[in-house]
Amino acid sequence: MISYVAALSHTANPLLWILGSPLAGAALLALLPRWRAAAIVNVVVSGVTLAAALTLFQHRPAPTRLLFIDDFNIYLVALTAFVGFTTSVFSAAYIARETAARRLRPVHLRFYHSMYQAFLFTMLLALSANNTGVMWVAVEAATLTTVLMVSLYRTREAIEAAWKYFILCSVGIGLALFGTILVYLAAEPVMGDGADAMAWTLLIGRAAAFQPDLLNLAFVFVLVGYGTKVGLAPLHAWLPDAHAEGPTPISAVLSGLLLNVALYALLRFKMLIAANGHTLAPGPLMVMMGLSSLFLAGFMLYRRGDIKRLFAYSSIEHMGVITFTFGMGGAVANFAGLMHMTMHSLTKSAIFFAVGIISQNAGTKRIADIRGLTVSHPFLGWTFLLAVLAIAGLPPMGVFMSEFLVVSSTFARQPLLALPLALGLLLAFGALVSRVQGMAFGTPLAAAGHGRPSPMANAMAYAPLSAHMVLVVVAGLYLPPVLVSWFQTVAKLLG
Amino acid sequence: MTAILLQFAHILLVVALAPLVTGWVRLVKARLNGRCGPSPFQPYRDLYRLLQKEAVIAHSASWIFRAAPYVTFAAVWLAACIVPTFTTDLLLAPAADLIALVALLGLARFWTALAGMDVGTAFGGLGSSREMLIASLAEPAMLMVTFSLSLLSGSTSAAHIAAFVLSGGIGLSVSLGLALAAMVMVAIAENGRIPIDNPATHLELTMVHEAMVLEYSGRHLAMIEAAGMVRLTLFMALIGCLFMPWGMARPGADLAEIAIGLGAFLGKTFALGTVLALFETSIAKMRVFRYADFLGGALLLALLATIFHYVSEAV
Amino acid sequence: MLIGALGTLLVLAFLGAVLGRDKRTPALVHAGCLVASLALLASGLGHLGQPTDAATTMVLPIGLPWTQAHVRVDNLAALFMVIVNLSAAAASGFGIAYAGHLPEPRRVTPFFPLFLFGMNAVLIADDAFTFLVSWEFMSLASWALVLSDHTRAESRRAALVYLTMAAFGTFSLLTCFGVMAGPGGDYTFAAMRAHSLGPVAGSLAVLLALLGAGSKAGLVPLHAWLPLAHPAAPSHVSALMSGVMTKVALYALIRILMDLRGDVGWEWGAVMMVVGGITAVLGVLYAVLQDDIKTLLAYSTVENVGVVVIGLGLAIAFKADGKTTLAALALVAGLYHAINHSVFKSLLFLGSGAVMTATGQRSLGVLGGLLNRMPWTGAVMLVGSAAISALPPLNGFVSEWLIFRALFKGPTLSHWAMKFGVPVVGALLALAAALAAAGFVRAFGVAFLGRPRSAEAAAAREVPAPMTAAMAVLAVLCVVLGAIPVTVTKALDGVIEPLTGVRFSVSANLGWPWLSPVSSDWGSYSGTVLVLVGLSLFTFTIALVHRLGTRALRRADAWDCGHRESLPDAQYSGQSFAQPLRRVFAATIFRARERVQMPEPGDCGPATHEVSLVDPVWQGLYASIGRLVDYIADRVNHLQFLTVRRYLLMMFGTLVFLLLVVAIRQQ
Amino acid sequence: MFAHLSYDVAHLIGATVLMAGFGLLYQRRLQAVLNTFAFQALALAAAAGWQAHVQNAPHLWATAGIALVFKALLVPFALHWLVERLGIHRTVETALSIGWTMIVGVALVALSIMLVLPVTAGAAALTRESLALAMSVVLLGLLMMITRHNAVTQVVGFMALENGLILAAVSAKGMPLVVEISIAFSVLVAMILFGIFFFRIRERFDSLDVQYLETFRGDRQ
Repeated sequence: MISYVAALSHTANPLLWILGSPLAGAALLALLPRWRAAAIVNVVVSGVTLAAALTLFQHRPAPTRLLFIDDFNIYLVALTAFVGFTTSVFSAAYIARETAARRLRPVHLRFYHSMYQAFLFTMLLALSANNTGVMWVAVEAATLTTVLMVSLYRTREAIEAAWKYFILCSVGIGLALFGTILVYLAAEPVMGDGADAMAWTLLIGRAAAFQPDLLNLAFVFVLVGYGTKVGLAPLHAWLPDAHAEGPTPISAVLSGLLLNVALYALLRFKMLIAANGHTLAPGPLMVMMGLSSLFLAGFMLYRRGDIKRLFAYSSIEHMGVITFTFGMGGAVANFAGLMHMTMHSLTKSAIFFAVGIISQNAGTKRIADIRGLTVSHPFLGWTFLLAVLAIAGLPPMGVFMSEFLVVSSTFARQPLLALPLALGLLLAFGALVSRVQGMAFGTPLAAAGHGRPSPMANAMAYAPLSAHMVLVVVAGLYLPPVLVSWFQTVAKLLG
Repeated sequence: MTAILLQFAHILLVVALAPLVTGWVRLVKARLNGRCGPSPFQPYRDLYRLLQKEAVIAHSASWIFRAAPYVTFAAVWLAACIVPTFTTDLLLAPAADLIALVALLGLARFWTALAGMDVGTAFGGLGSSREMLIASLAEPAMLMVTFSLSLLSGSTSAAHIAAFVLSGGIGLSVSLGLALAAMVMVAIAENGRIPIDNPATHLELTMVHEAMVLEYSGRHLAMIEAAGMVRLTLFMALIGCLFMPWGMARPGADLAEIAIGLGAFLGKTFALGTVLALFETSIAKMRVFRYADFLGGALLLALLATIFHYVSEAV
Repeated sequence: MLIGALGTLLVLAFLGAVLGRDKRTPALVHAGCLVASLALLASGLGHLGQPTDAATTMVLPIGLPWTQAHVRVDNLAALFMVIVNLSAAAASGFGIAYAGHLPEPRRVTPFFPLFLFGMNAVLIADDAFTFLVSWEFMSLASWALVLSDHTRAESRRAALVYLTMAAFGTFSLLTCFGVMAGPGGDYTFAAMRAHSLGPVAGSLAVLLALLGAGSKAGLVPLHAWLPLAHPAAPSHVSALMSGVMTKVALYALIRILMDLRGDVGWEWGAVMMVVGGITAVLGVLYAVLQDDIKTLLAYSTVENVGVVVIGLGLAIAFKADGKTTLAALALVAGLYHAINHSVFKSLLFLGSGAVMTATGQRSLGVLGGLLNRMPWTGAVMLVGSAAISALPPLNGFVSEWLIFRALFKGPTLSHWAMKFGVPVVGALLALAAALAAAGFVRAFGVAFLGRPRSAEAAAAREVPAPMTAAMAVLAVLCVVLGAIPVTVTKALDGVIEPLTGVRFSVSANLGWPWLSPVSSDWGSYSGTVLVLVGLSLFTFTIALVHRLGTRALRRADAWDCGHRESLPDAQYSGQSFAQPLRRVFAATIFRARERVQMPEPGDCGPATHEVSLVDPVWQGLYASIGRLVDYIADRVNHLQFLTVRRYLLMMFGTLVFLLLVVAIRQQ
Repeated sequence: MFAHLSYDVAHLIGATVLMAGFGLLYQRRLQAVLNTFAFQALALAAAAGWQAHVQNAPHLWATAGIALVFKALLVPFALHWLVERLGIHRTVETALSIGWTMIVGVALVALSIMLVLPVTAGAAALTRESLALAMSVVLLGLLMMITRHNAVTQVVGFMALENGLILAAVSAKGMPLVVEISIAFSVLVAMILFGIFFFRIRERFDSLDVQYLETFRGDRQ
């Protein structure tokens, strides 16, 4: 424990603020009894975290044994802080309506806010950890905190979903640990005992000397372990229910952030494999899992009646695409994968924001009972439509750019792989469009929603949604050069 | 200069001759039926009489009804202008080839069919509908005939084809025979002759062309009839010039050759008229839905004609 | 000017979205679109005349990071800009008055400029990414427009099928560009031109281009969305979707197959000709049987696209065979038909919009007698119908003539399959042309002639002047493009030269105004001369008749062979008109069946007559795919309802499987 | 000599853990399962203690302590109490017959060895043996989870899996964070136990009846 504090004690280090503020926030919120104040504190703390994360762009701290920032995690940290912040804003509006409708009680909320910050902390820690073990612990803690939030509503479905989530991810996380140990074992003869053999920054430089067969084995465990967390089929089973039964802000961060974090962990290991160069190619395994996720989710989408499950499966689909992409490898595909991670995160959380408002307005999560949104709530309806079209891969939104790169570059190299990819994307596209069309158009049903939101709450609910969509649209047409250069560096490392 | 003169002579000739050809066919048919029949010049009198009569049109008719006879006549006449009769040296020949000819006839039919629907009666629509069905098969057949002729001669211009056949470049070929058969079938259909249609009937179930023009009277009817006569002459001239252009004057011909061409044309036309009458007397009209078989057959024959071209080429 | 006009369109879209509440906004936005289209039209015309090597590439700092957006207007793009913006201007002008009549103008106004923007952007794009983004922009905007009447379930279904097919097309094009760009990811068109592909990759690229562009253009069997989506949009948008968006798809086809890939084999030309021929015939057969005017027009679009594709296929086959002059001829024919179709199809759709404005109806079964009530609309629709039926001297005939002209030279191709195939395609084309005439006699005759079949049709009044004016402009163009074909083909010289490699003039040795491709010995045509002679014969005939005969005219009841029938329902209807055609052509292809049920003797109830048609493409392809997806989805869906233990089992299985894979691969 | 001894002892203890894993699969009665598990935890504690001694790594004593106190004593005790309190059937419901389970278990061990042997040609014999043993234990734990319906047996399976992980972690020479990791796992296990207790998941994790799933998960249309 002392060593952690020592590592954080460089006052100039923005990571201190990035990790410290959510941790302190979690403690503070656990003590705050009034939920209205807690919601505001939650926003403020997330804002501080975001501000601290943005300073990383100015000044990048030198890596320590425990924490580091490089081209890969810098934007993920910023993204996590950003989505964490927007979600906290949305959450304030969401919680107000849920409380007004008496679906949540203040005592739950105290817990909820505290866990929210704790969750952000664990994710940021996992992203910035320079130690495979710390990263593992952080991911595990992230699971624990979210399990508690998923079961927040205390309905039978929520508890069951949380239970499923908990069991499956615990086993997954166990397997990931085994993979981590194997990597350590592979590194130990080269790097010597101790923390050096677990530090990403050091491992990557000397990975070429590791025992490749051990790395193979490690990668399988890591793939199954963290892959469970990513939601790759057939390890995905926890994901739809956990997304569907928890509070919507949690669905947004689960889909937008937690999946990314797990994928980030997986990719770090893949970098080692790529740097080693003598292992079996991990690509085919990832391609296979990616395709199976894509197709499973694509077909599942056609049978979903619950709006949140629908988008949860869409997350599986996209995680599949991303995994496929990294499995393909190569500069273009890796770039596309990184881009896709970012875009999916922004878009999917925006969709969940919209879904939250929609289901609160309609008083139901059943897709069949939601109709004519563009008539009843024009702004919400059109923005939701735009977001879903974006996630379905239509330009000018960002997901299209990555899908463009993936499909075209794959096709140029492996037409036989690109074919199922394109078919799967089309399959999912058809399902999503048919659903969103039914929801956005037609004659609206009489609203049975609960809790009329105040104008302030309305603004707080819509602002994050709009902010995400603006970013997504802009990114589809223009990427800042600095981001591009980070992506390109990382893409090279990913092999 | 001669081309201009010949063109003018040609334009007037087809129009002047058309009623006579129709009259001739009627006469021969009457004789074959054992009747004495009207004079071959009777159509001229009929037309003139119709012109003198007041035109009666329905309340619901629009301007299309009144314009259609003139447009139809002009279109058919225009088509006739480009089919060489007694000489291949026509000024207007480059203005339209056989494809355009088919389309010009199509234009005439388009207007007649619209006119049939204009008044809003059951018979008019029935006629138009059947007419368009016939056209939908006859037109492609004729285009395919054009195709096979163009394969043989390298050109789609009637004048060029006639000149090519005259020059003896073809000789006798299966392809040409098939094309001729298809062409005759198309001509029968286009002119509404037996077995497709009976120009002399007003029996409701059997009429096609007559049903379309049932509402016409007076000068409008005269124009419609005249258009039909010109069309008949046109097709005879067409068959004559494409498949048996013997005796036709060529560019730069002197007066004697032109006279020979004229005589040959008249001979061919009346001979074809006689054959038509014979044919019509010897067979019965078909049911409407057997048209497709008849005209589909024409289309296939024409297609075969193109394909046989390669066979003979390969040999 | 180009960028300015495009920017204006975006601004207009924004204004349309923001100021939607104001009643004047739709008219203003459409007026703005009119101005922008005219500017783009002028720009297109300007570039059309440029020397073929004058086009320069402009790079914009957006789009793919390492490629950026490339923009270039070469002669081909300029030609299609002219095509697009000509109709766009007419549709915008029409829309000024028409948009006010729509049930929900707010759902049209923002998307109309976006749609125009998308189409223009596709044309000027010079790299794959920009191209596809614009392409999808176009699809998306038109999808929103199809949904403007979203309360109708059919519209929503049409939109769904449309967008899914659009996505299919995009994926095909995307993969096509992927093949052409290679794994390095150099997506500029210039790089693709330089890139040479192996035979397999090259064929793959062509196939994918055909699938991608073909699905947007409506080639059978990828056409299924088109007759659903085009009619569902507001009429001035239908006009653009049918008249112009399909042309953008054809542009893509030409761009890829003749520009980016210079070496497409003859067999692909053959494939295109066969597909085009089938498309033409099937499209027109569908059209003849339709009762809804707009659906009929949409199917006719399918037909015309088929015709253009025959021309393009022929051009490719000739080019592969080294017969560049003939390739140029076929290409000119295809392009000419594309121009013509955009004009008359826009005209006809606008006319159907006028009819809907006046009557609120679009089913042939309830129209009739409109020519007397809407003389202007009727007249321009007559011109449009005649033009689309390929009747001289209008424009439709010129392009069909050129295509036949080129087709008749098809047997000079060296491959035997082509020698035998070309006549068959020729027969298909001829059949399609003849059926089109039947279809439009039927459509125009039933809707505009005869007596009104409903109170709405009887009460119809002529539409406002801006609408008729917009249609009249297009009608005049139909005549002009038909009467002076040589001028048009001359303007196409600069377009075809870079694509076929020959400088080619369609009026070879006779000069203006004779259209005599390659050699006048092969046959020639002159719309100009025909018009002049025809008009003089027409005038002469009228003068003569009126001189020889009487001019007396009397109005009376219809004669009708002595039947006195006052019921308008006793007229020939659209259904009855189609009956002979249906029996002859549709009995096998569409399995058309008629069932007549006569009431029992003594029963006063009406007899019933039912017609059933089965769409072979929909049933055979789309419905099967739908059923397959449903079936698998049902099976897969079981996975949602397992127990935790079984999920763990899946995990365990995965782990063991992967371990085994590693174990085996390590050996 | 001493190195050899350390290897032999470690190997022996590791093999004991593995045999206990097989024992878990073999038991038909719940009480026996819990006792076998306690024995496995004890063996693990011994392994950790031995490694602490051999590697001279004092923090591993903590791990050994956690294993001893928490897993070998507290958890089995709590589970016994749970079984009594919730009235869970005393016999083990299996999804796969014991015999087959054993066969699959042997196959898994074979797979582990096949995978690990070529891997660690260069590594120390200690690592090599422990790794194969640990992986077998992990896979057997997972196998136990999927072949048993009973909630308690499944928890035991999870903990057996975790024992395998700790075994691997302690055997890895000089690996930091092992203590933290075992604490993290203990928290997980504690939560699972709480879950079972609070949510009254009596017999199985998957006992929620099927009809209920279908109607309430909102996904049958």
